[in-house]
Amino acid sequence: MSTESYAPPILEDVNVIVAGQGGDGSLTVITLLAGLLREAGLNVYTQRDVLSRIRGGHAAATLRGFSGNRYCIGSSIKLLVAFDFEAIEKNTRYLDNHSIVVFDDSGGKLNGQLPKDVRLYSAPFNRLAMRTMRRELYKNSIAFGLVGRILGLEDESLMKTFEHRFKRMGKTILEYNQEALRLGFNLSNELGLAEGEGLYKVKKTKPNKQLLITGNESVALGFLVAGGRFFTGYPITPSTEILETLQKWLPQYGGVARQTEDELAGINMAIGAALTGTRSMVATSGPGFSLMQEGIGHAGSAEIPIVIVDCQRSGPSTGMPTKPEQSDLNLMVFGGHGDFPRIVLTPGHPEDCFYLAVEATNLSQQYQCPVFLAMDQALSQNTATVAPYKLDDVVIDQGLRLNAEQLENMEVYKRYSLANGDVSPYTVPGTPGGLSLITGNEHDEFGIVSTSPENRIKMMDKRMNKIEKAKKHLPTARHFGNKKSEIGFIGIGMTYGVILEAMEQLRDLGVDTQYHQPRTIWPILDETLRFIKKCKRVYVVEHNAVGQLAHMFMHQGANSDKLIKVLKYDGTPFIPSELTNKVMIKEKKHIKSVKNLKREATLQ
Amino acid sequence: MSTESYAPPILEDVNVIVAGQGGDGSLTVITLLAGLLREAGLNVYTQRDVLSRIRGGHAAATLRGFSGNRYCIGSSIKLLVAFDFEAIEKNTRYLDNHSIVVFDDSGGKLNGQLPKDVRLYSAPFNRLAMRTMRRELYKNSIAFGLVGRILGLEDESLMKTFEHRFKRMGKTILEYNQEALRLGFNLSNELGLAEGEGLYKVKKTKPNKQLLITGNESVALGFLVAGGRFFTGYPITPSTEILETLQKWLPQYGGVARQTEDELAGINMAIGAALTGTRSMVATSGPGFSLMQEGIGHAGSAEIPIVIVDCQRSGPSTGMPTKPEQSDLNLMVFGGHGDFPRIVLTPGHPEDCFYLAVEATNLSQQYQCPVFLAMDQALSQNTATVAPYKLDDVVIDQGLRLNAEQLENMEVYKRYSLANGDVSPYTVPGTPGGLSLITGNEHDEFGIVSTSPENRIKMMDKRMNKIEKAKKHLPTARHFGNKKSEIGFIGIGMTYGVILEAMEQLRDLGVDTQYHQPRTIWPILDETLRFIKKCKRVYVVEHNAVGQLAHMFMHQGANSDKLIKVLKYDGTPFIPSELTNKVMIKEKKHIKSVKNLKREATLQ
Amino acid sequence: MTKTFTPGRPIWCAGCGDFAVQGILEKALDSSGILRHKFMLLTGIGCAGTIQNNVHCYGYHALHGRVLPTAVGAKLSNPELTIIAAGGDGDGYAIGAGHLIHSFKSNPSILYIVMNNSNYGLTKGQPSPTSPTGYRSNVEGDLDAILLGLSISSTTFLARGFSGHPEQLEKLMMAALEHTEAGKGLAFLEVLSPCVTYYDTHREWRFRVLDVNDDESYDPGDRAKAFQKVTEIIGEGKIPIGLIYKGEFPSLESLILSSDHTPAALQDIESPAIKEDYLKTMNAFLG
Amino acid sequence: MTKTFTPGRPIWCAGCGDFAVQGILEKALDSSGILRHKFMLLTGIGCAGTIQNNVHCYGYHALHGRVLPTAVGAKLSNPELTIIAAGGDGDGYAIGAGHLIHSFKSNPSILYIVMNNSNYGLTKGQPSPTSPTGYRSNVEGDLDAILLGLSISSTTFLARGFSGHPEQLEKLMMAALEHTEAGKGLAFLEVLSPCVTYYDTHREWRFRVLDVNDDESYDPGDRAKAFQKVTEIIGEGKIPIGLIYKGEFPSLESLILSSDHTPAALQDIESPAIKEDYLKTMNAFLG
Ligand SMILES: Cc1ncc(C[n+]2csc(CCOP(=O)(O)OP(=O)(O)O)c2C)c(N)n1
Ligand SMILES: Cc1ncc(C[n+]2csc(CCOP(=O)(O)OP(=O)(O)O)c2C)c(N)n1
Ligand code: SF4
Ligand code: SF4
Ligand SMILES: [Mg+2]
Ligand SMILES: [Mg+2]
Repeated sequence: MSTESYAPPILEDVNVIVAGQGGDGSLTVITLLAGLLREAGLNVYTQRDVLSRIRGGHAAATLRGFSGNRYCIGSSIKLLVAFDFEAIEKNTRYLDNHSIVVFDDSGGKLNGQLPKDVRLYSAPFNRLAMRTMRRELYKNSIAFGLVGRILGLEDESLMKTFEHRFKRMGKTILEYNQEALRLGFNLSNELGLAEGEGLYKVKKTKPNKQLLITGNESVALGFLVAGGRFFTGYPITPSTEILETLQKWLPQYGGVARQTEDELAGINMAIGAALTGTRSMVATSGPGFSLMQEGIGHAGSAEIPIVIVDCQRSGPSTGMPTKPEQSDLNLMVFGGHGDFPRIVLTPGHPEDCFYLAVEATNLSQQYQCPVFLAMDQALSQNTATVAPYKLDDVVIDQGLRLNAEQLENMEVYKRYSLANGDVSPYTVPGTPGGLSLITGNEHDEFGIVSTSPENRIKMMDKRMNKIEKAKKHLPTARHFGNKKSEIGFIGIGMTYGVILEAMEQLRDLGVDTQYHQPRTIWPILDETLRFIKKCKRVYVVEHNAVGQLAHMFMHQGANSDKLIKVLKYDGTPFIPSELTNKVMIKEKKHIKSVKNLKREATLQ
Repeated sequence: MSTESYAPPILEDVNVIVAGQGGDGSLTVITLLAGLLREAGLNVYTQRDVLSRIRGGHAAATLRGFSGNRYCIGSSIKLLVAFDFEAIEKNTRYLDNHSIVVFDDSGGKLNGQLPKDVRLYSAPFNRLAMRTMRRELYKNSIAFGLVGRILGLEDESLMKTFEHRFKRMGKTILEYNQEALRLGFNLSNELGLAEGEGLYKVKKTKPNKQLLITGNESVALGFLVAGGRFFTGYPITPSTEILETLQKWLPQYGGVARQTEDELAGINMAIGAALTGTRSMVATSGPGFSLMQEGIGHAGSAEIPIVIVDCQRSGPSTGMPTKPEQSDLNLMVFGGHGDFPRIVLTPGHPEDCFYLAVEATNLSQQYQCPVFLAMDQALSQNTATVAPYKLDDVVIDQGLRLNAEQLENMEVYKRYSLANGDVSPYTVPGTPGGLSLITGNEHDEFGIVSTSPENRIKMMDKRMNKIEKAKKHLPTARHFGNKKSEIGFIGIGMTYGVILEAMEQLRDLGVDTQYHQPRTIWPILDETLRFIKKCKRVYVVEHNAVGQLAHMFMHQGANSDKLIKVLKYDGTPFIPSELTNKVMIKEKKHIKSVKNLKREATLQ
Repeated sequence: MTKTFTPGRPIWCAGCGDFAVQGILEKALDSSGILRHKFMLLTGIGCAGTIQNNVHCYGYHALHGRVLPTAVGAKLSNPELTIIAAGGDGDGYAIGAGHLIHSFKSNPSILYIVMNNSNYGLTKGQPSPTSPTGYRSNVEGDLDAILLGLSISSTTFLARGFSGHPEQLEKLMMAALEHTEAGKGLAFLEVLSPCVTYYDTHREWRFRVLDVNDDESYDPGDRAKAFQKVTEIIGEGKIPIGLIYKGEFPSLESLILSSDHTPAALQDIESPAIKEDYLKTMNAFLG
Repeated sequence: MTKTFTPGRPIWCAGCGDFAVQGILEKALDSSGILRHKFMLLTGIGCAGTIQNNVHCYGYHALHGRVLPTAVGAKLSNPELTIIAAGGDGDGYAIGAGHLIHSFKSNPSILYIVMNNSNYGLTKGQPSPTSPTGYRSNVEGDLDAILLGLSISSTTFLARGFSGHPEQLEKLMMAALEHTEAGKGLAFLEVLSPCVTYYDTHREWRFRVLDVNDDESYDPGDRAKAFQKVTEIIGEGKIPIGLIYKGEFPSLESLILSSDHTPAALQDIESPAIKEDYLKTMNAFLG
């Protein structure tokens, strides 16, 4: 094992994986590192890869630190911290010849498992921890010392971070961890890695005043700020953080966040709250989302405002609970029995999550129908640095709601008045003069059950008209890239950051592209169909097995010949180079001269 | 009130409505009449129109008696039996100048409410019943006497039918009803309608040896005969008869038909039975079907054979429980979270219900996945005469199932073996040597939970491949009409009979058409896409608000320009003339010379 | 006054027990002095679940089996409302059984009326969880919801009335409403309400009911004794009615809503004052 | 012998109570002499719901909360199988509560083991229906599933063990298995099985458990007395364990399956002999 002297560049983009067994604390290492890099003025993106079990089993956390804007992990991993052999096995494929590996050789030395030229630092972290601290879990802190040195962070800043993090856990724990960290520094010295001699130099700028936040937390925040005051959830990965975050916050605002006995109670309790005029949300994932179908259709039929967050994970059924997917899109758009109006919004990063949660909450009130936020595990649980949200920009739209004074001036109040042809003004219980009947049976304007064919048609049309009306006001897509390019991308959620980075790679390869990032997928907006029409070929990038999104465009009239499905459904996110390569393979036959085709190899 | 002497034609096609309040027994009258006409060698189709309440509210039953083949009520009603004013109000629109009305004027006389030239027989049936029999309910039997006379049935045959029907209810009830019937005959005489002087002559042929059966009963029978032995249901209109029929039959065959505490228990209990190798079915309607989504996806994921019957009613939510619709197609095809294989079959009449129930049961075993039967209220509950089903033709396909002997010759048994690339042979508990793990989590070939990306892809592909494999073996469409015609129809379920009759009317009007009746709508078979391609215009006739079926074709690549959506979602079935007119309006601009355009008026 | 919907005429069959329930409910409401617009009647699906159409108040028709969670959602977001949930025995004890247990457990101040006719009326008489062994296809023992309620430690009010004993039913209804209005938790009132069309138990029940409160020594405050008494009465082939149990446990809304805040439904969510707090909440993510 | 899956190594955290449950279940199975291929272990979702992966038998992983109906379906279609259902307290008492009641009520001969750790282990420690007031966000009273079982008149076997008392647990497991095997109905066995990671109750429970069978005068045959005893013990801050109730009620399969027929799963549905009967059934529609 040798390290050569090395003139460190400024840290501008680095990817780090920490991996071991569940419970080994890989997530903790990455969380600490994320804080440190943010302190150092960098942006950060982190990702987790765990199993659906509490201890044991391979678990990894990945971090990217960078200046600029990235919403995904990069194509090649610079540093792998591996607490066991399995961590090496599972992650070697992300390494290249420039990578560095820190390996815990308590269980045996590595030989030959790594790509040649990889620099290896190995040490028996576990044994060291057991010997000196009597507890295995301190191995992280020891390794962390080494990681800091490699990345060119100052010992001092690591110490501070530890203080910040472990203080609340009590003095002893803090001291033990600090001791472990010092052990790590000593070990680094022994391995020839003195302070300031790391791989990078970290430019000292002022700390990055950005939020370090997940999509789930951003959704919770958006809901709160949009006046959301009632939330129900039932624990399910990867949505649980929304429940837990709102359980912390909502009571401080006089709101309620309730863990219900199941998802059926969840959706119906939220509906009950919505009936009183309280802005209500539920969050769940596939299995719970399936269970909510009846309640969702009911909200559509009875015209009850409700926001449903689906943090998609790998399905079907219990599937792979901790792995990302985008395979509930069909269920969001076509779920529930019978025809009813709905709106499906698709955030692409935490900022979107915040702003679209605000929008969703308002839209549910304006259109009195279910509004979905289509999340995915990566978007839900990965953290990213983002500029603080502009709370002052948040406007609350109460929709057509009548109070007692307004009612007094009305001769007759009909909950389901056909007067507007779509949305009808409503009152909430407690309002004098506003009595109403609300029902999921077909009903007349007063809410009285009716099976009159004439009434039925009017009521159905009234409900469905909301969609046409809403179309003009729904969140529109963001556009990136060259508007003239023949080649288009469409992708939502976790593919957002990957597509943007692949576009850069493609540009470097001489291939110009443009990207339409829809933020509403139901109804499908004209802009999206126009984008498809305008392009020669559109790569629809999605995480499911059949191309749910691409077919949805066809369902609404898009020409199937133009759509190229780029699908991934193995429970892992795309990495940018993977996408770039997939596109290059297809494009080769279309492009006369591709400048840098040789570079492709380096992107494998 | 006068009747003129009249030379009665042979009864070849007659439509009769009996209407009154729920509980008035309109259904009984129609049922009796159906039996009588069948006795007389005619074919019969009956339809009901009731409210979701037990007594009171408008309720009607309609019957068509005919020689030849019809699977819908015809365009004009010959005879309306009305027990109150509402019955007149709601049904006048179906009358024309040749119609006859029998009216119970106990509540007052009619004046002017009827189209002119309608022949009216009115009498105070209710008062008569109360006066002579002390119970209102005998009014049916009195009126029935008059109906028999009008239709030209023999008094004797009515008496016999009464005997048959009321015998099991005890002697008193039988005698009372017969007395009432005799009252009806006397009344007819008073009204100048002697025996043999009715509207029609009923040709005496030998009794029609046809089944008089509903779609629901046919499904139950098909399931039974296909070896189905386990059924669960939870009462819900219009599926309940399947539960009730199988509760009667299955125990006689050592099977189980269980009413569960809810639909969640229902689908999962059926899955439990399926795990043991027992052929299992559930039946429900919209609300219950929504609740079953999680279970259905689970069957898709864990590869468990199960047949799901959805007797569609007007949605969304509780909707109009007793009214027909075809608006759960989206949920059948796109429901459940995540991607999994499924098959959706669409019978068009009771015969289809039987044979497709057999197919569905076999297919579920062959492909180890959920198989749906898409019913609708009309198909489920209306009765029709059909030729006895050919039980000898029923073949049972057990799929790839291994017994102990077969296992003995295998070195290793893997429940989810990838060897075939799609379906894997399975064993059932109790089989020595066949231990397996079955799970809705992603799993390896043995059923051990796995999140390996490589395994995931293989397993997902294996499951989805079943659909490609199945495509070649799924029930194909029936074709009707002129293969050369530019104008196509597509329609399933309750639209079948209407389309066929509209085609005849169109032919009479000089418009040639062809009809593709798909019996599989998922996967969409190539034949269907080919049919659309071949036609210039395809009328997709369906009972929902958005054109779910039409869009499904687009979803699979059909050219939207060719598809003309013909939608009805007011809770009433199409009548043939209505469809004919809709088509004529569109076709006028395409057709140079339409021969008989004047005839259109008569079809209103 | 603004005209709103006109309460419907009941759709029940003549003689249905549900008429009595409606009459007595209206009486209790009237004498309680609760303003009709402060009062919300939520129901499940079934014959029983049409009662809201006939009453002059805010009415809501929930999904089959889901009336309790819906009612709880309404109560928690606006505790100033009087919330009454109602439905049939199929609705409450079959498809809704899980929610019943959990509502017993969480004890929100709502009044829950189950119109028990021991069958599924609206779907034409199939057996329900309270149908006796032998009714149609039923082979199971029948469920006693009061025993069920007794088995959960946080229940506070369990009573059973009979539509054929309107005076006693009225007393129970008033007591239940009072319990709820006083914020003491869930008032559970089962009413034996015969279905004359599919399973006419009128005469049978009249003969079988036994009012525990007739015995003056009966103590509705002792859970185990109540259990003992109810099992005993059932053992004798009778059906116990009356106020069977009344206990104390803090109501759900009193436990999770703080009096420092306006209830969720009544807050001015557009008030600029909150923005400061939002900022604080967000800034926790600044590290 | 054909090679099939190799039972997995448990994924539980070191010290988890579920290890004991598995060990004792395997022991009971072995000593029962039931052949492994005649035996099916169905589970819910959760840490508890992974036990089937570790046992050599037919294993099935149901949906969250749905293990009971699934198990009942298996039993009714093939009563010759030994059916064991297992899962966590969240699975059984929260999302699964309705099915628990109805399985108690219908009394199928299956053994149902609930590994109660008073929290949702697999989703990281949220409160479950058995969590005490004050555990994390929980404000509700905790549910006692044995009391619940007592409240339903057709329950036949209700017991609670503790993973920290393996000998007693083994006895209960054997008795429960015997009950099921004898076709006497549902054997309900709750095991207090601490979750060392999120809610380590090991020491507390060891101190609080009280075996009702220690008192020789205790009569597990008297429902009301059992209820009385359990409430009393709970009132004293203790947790009653032991065989708490054993009664008699015909099992579901004995009531609905006739001995004239081969069980559904074992029938030869291709036998030409049945066609005659089918014809008769169909011909009823000929009028
Ligand atoms: C999810 C769902 N399943 C089934 C139904 C059909 N359904 C309507 S009412 C009812 C039962 C009614 O019984 P009960 O609750 O006892 O009320 P009752 O009519 O006896 O008053 C059922 C099963 C439904 N509406 N929704
Ligand atoms: C419908 C549904 N909702 C939620 C989940 C997520 N989930 C998995 S396990 C679990 C609870 C586990 O708690 P418990 O049953 O007590 O088992 P334990 O892990 O404590 O053994 C939940 C909520 C799911 N799988 N399915
Ligand atoms: S069917 Fe029974 S419960 Fe329903 S209204 Fe009639 S009598 Fe009442
Ligand atoms: S989290 Fe708790 S219940 Fe789950 S395995 Fe670990 S100790 Fe056991
Ligand atoms: Mg009922
Ligand atoms: Mg648990």
